[in-house]
Amino acid sequence: MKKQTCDFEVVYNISLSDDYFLLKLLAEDELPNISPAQFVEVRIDGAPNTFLRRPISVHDVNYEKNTISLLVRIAGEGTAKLSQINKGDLLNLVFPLGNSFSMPDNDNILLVGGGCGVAPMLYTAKYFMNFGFSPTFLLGYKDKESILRSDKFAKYGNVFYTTEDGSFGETGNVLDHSLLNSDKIHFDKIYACGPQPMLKALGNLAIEKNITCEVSLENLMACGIGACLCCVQDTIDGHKCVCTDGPVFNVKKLVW
Amino acid sequence: MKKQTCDFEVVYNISLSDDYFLLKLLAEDELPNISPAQFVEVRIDGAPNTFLRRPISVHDVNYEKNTISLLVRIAGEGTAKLSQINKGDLLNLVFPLGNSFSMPDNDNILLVGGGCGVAPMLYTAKYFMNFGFSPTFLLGYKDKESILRSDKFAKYGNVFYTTEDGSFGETGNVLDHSLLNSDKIHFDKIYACGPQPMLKALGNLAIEKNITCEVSLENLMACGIGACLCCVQDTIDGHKCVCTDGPVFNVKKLVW
Amino acid sequence: MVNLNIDFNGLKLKNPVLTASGTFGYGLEFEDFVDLSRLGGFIVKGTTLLHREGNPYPRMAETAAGMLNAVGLQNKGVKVFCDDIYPKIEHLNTNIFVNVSGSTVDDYVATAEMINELTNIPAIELNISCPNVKEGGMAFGTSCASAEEVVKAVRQVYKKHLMVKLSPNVTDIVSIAQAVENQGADSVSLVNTFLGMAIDAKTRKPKLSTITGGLSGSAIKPIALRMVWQVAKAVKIPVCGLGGIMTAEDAIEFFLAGASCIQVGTANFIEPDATIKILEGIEYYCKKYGVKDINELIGSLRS
Amino acid sequence: MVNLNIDFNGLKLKNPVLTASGTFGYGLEFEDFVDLSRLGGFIVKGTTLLHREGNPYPRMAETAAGMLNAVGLQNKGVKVFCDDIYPKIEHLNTNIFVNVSGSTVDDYVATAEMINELTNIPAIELNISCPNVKEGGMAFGTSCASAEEVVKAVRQVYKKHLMVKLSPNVTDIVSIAQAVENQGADSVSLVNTFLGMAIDAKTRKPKLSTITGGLSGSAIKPIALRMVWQVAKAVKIPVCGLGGIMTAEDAIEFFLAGASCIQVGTANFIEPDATIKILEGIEYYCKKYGVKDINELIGSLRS
Ligand SMILES: Cc1cc2nc3c(=O)[nH]c(=O)nc-3n(C[C@H](O)[C@H](O)[C@H](O)COP(=O)(O)OP(=O)(O)OC[C@H]3O[C@@H](n4cnc5c(N)ncnc54)[C@H](O)[C@@H]3O)c2cc1C
Ligand SMILES: Cc1cc2nc3c(=O)[nH]c(=O)nc-3n(C[C@H](O)[C@H](O)[C@H](O)COP(=O)(O)OP(=O)(O)OC[C@H]3O[C@@H](n4cnc5c(N)ncnc54)[C@H](O)[C@@H]3O)c2cc1C
Ligand SMILES: Cc1cc2nc3c(=O)[nH]c(=O)nc-3n(C[C@H](O)[C@H](O)[C@H](O)COP(=O)(O)O)c2cc1C
Ligand SMILES: Cc1cc2nc3c(=O)[nH]c(=O)nc-3n(C[C@H](O)[C@H](O)[C@H](O)COP(=O)(O)O)c2cc1C
Ligand code: FES
Ligand code: FES
Repeated sequence: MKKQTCDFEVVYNISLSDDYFLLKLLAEDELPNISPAQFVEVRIDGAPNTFLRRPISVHDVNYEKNTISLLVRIAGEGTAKLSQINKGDLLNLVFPLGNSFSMPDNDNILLVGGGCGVAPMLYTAKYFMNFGFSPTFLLGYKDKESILRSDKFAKYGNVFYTTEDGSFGETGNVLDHSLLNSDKIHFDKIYACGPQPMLKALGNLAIEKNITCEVSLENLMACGIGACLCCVQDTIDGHKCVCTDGPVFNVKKLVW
Repeated sequence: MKKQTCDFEVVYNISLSDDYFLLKLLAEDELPNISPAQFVEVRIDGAPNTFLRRPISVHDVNYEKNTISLLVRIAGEGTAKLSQINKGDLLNLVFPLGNSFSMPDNDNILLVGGGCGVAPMLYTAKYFMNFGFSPTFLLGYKDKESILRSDKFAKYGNVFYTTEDGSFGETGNVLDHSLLNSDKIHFDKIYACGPQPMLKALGNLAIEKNITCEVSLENLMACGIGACLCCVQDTIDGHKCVCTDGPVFNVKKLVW
Repeated sequence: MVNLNIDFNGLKLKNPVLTASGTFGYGLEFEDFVDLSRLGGFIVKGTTLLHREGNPYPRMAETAAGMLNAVGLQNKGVKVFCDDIYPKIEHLNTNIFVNVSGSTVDDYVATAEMINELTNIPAIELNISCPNVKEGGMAFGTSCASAEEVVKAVRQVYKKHLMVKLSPNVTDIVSIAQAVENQGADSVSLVNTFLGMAIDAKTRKPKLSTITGGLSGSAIKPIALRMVWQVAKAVKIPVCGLGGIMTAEDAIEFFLAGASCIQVGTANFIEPDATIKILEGIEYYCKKYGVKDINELIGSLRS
Repeated sequence: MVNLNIDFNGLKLKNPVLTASGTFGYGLEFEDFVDLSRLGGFIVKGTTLLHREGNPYPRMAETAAGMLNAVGLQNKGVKVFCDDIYPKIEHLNTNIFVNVSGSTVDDYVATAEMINELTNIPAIELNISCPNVKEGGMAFGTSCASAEEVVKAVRQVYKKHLMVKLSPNVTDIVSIAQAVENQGADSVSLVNTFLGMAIDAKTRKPKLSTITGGLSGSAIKPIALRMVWQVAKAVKIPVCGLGGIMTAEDAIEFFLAGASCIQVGTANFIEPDATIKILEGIEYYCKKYGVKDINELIGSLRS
């Protein structure tokens, strides 16, 4: 897919919690096809400490309305600045970037998201549904209050939750969920995004259980288009760029 | 007067023309006394190229309402950014800075402003009026469309205009105005602010005619509080800081 | 019409906008954003004799108006460049420079020799200034003697345009520039990155796997510009200026300081079409100020 | 309670926050904003043997996340300092350092001798790194031999704490630091400004009357931090770190890199009470991360 730079108009900016906000962005021209786990590089003008763009996954796409949604966690200065953008403002994106999750073979697929790693999972499920697959979600949060967009996720599949304090769903993190620890339930493929330690543990579990597992990584990026070689991930084939060879990798390829 | 740092709330931001805007700022605490030609240093957050504060003259003060007004020309990145500030936003100022115009001895005083040099003249006139003096204004603009706040100036004195294209008042710049070139009219003191070449010519004319003339300079500043020695003006007493020894100088002292 | 052609010591550039090594991949990465044939040229990423995996992740840290990188010359080696990459780019209608790095003089020579055989590569940029490799790299660029040694050796085998890229991490960049000029360099480019460092106060760890890295971007522009000005006055060969060029105005400043052409580096990461915007901005500036030929601007700083 | 006391090679600092010469006047300029007795110390502006008018206007240009200055050591000379200024500041309950500059070794010596007589001045900062004066200044700080010469001479007449301020415009700052350590410096401070330049594209003129000037502010922090880290590892005397410190987090980075105290410079221009905010931020950081004594942080970079 051809990459492009484009000014989007902010349709809305909704605060979902202290830490998270949801942006809906309208493109002037027709959107290109976007694949699940692809991301955009957002230009955050202004602050001297947000010199570089910020990579954010595509959370949702509406091709009829020509909109892209981003689900963003306030992690530092750049995302804090972005959280203050107003309806009608313009936001410049470079997109669509990266490879994508591979197509499922059947319905036995689990979409796992931890924290802001849930962001790409919504569009992934929607995309797979369009091809006739019905995914199951396993989403991990700190507590009940942190749960994001539960209605929306429910539209695209069965949703299971873990919360660290047990205030909703099962207690612990996604790794602790019975879905992953039961002999009765089987998945053929796991797609995951979230903090590296979680992805790594999940990957090891999947390898152990002989489940194909693809993870979407969030390495620090400077360019997002394969030019700087800053975002490299060590793999069995050497250093690979997360922005072009990834963000999605089969866990079997990763050296981590 | 003790200098201070203070967050002001933007009461309004009115665009007066393509180039000029007027800010009214509300202080939380009681305003200190501000003298004519004193200025503030505005913190313009964000852009990497507006690392330093920007010096802006006090255009008006309302002690009852605790407000300060600034009349600002969009000169570059910093003032452009400032022009986009919204009602309710906070603006951090260091103020009040600099010395001030000296008190008149009688009513034979002329307040001359060229371009954005008109900014400090409004408060100067108001201040002098409080002490019982009635100033005369001579304000120079490019053309009729550029004239700023004519009603407001008219409240504090007789206003004479020049425009470069002759579309309002006399044609030319303030130096060409008959007020300054007639033997019948005499002023004891001239107070002026505007572009350096104008101030210099005016100063020379005043010296020639034996009129006391004080000018408010706008040298580039880094700190505004006498610490960096960047804003120096050459005078008969050596380098003087425009931010603390000035911005007002008697033209007889200047080496320019 | 503004003339933007530059005669860069024999090398014809259709305009003075090039791209900096390591920030523009092999050009192809930017084809979605930039018509490469519009560029004066581009410099492909640092190429070494042998394959290099580069430094471990993390390799990047953002700083005030700049960034640190510690890529460490990751590349597949000159043979893969010649066999696999060159065929993909040789048809591009612009000047392609190969940025050559090495740990020893012999490395540099062997690499340059192979590049010399590539018909459609009119020039190399000899990188004696990379701060991100342990041996060699920057060390060659920080003393006159070692700079002379490597340039002299490469000059013997490399027959086309030899541009030498200088390190800014030195007391006296002018003497290094003169030293490489004396050894037959056709031009110099400056600057490479400044050796810097960033620490994460929270974890108390360095932000880069290599602790230190190279600083680039707007932050370094004032120092880079000063060095270009000093060097351009002191050498007869032309100077290619870079370091923090983000806008056409930045580029103009470098021309006025004496650069005959410029390279756009980190700016490509922020605006993938930065080169084209800068090129168009230069043309606009020339029209606005009545400059008929870009060559009029070069070194024309007024006092 | 967090202990912020530092024993700076015999000099007791109540906390590690000082201010950089030339950015804090004689302290008095900041009395409306800062309770000076809360500072670990401050360094008064560059003082020379004789009165200096400094460079012509314009002396300042803003750059990306930084500024260039070309003040050129404007000051009334050491005699006026001793007679008129010292009496106004001697009572201040903090450590006052006089920043001493000169064009010749004799200048430095004569100035230091006079400062030595001032009871309430416990230290000088020997400025061998000012880029804004034609003769002397930076030149002393850019070679080991000249740095040694001036430090040796001053050491003979100056009996209190002798801090030497290093220039970052060098290939190898470590060797200069070691050279001044060998000549008896009690501490080193780094960095002074980087030699830079800015041009107005519209007028085609330099933005500074002196063409080049000294770059300071956030932009230089990564390079300054790297130099502090290198020097702190290589010398036994303590290091005072500065260069682009705007926030408490910046200060913490310098402590981790090995600085025993820090100086706040350009930040004072933007927030006149920057020192106090940084001091309070350091205390907050220590509490948050369970650091009981600031000395624990110094040089404690993890790998
Ligand atoms: C392919 C990709 C997709 C992403 N998708 C999303 C998304 O959909 N929603 C979302 O909220 N975030 C996403 N992120 C993470 C997001 O890019 C960072 O949180 C953001 O760049 C932080 O910027 P900042 O200026 O707010 O924080 P900074 O001030 O730059 O950093 C704050 C903290 O966050 C860490 N950080 C910065 N960048 C990253 C990064 N890229 N990855 C991990 N940690 C980082 C820093 O080390 C630091 O500790 C994604 C990252 C990648 C690479
Ligand atoms: C004491 C004082 C009082 C002032 N009062 C007012 C006022 O009431 N209203 C108003 O509109 N402006 C006033 N100015 C001028 C104002 O400070 C500058 O226009 C402003 O700082 C420009 O900032 P910028 O970021 O928009 O422009 P920049 O991008 O910084 O510069 C744009 C252009 O303006 C020039 N410039 C920048 N700063 C100054 C300056 N201080 N003086 C002259 N030229 C400058 C630059 O050289 C450049 O050519 C005053 C200046 C001083 C020193
Ligand atoms: C990620 C990255 C990789 C780089 N790799 C190289 C390289 O391989 N060879 C080289 O000579 N310079 C390399 N550089 C330095 C740039 O070519 C350029 O000299 C420097 O970034 C300054 O220019 P800028 O501020 O415009 O980016 C690299 C810079 C960056 C940011
Ligand atoms: C306006 C100005 C004047 C300065 N004058 C001096 C001086 O007289 N002596 C000196 O040693 N350093 C001087 N410096 C350098 C600072 O002390 C400091 O080393 C430098 O600014 C880097 O720190 P910063 O980035 O925190 O400002 C001056 C810096 C500025 C900005
Ligand atoms: S972020 Fe630049 S190569 Fe991936
Ligand atoms: S602006 Fe700093 S002394 Fe005047």
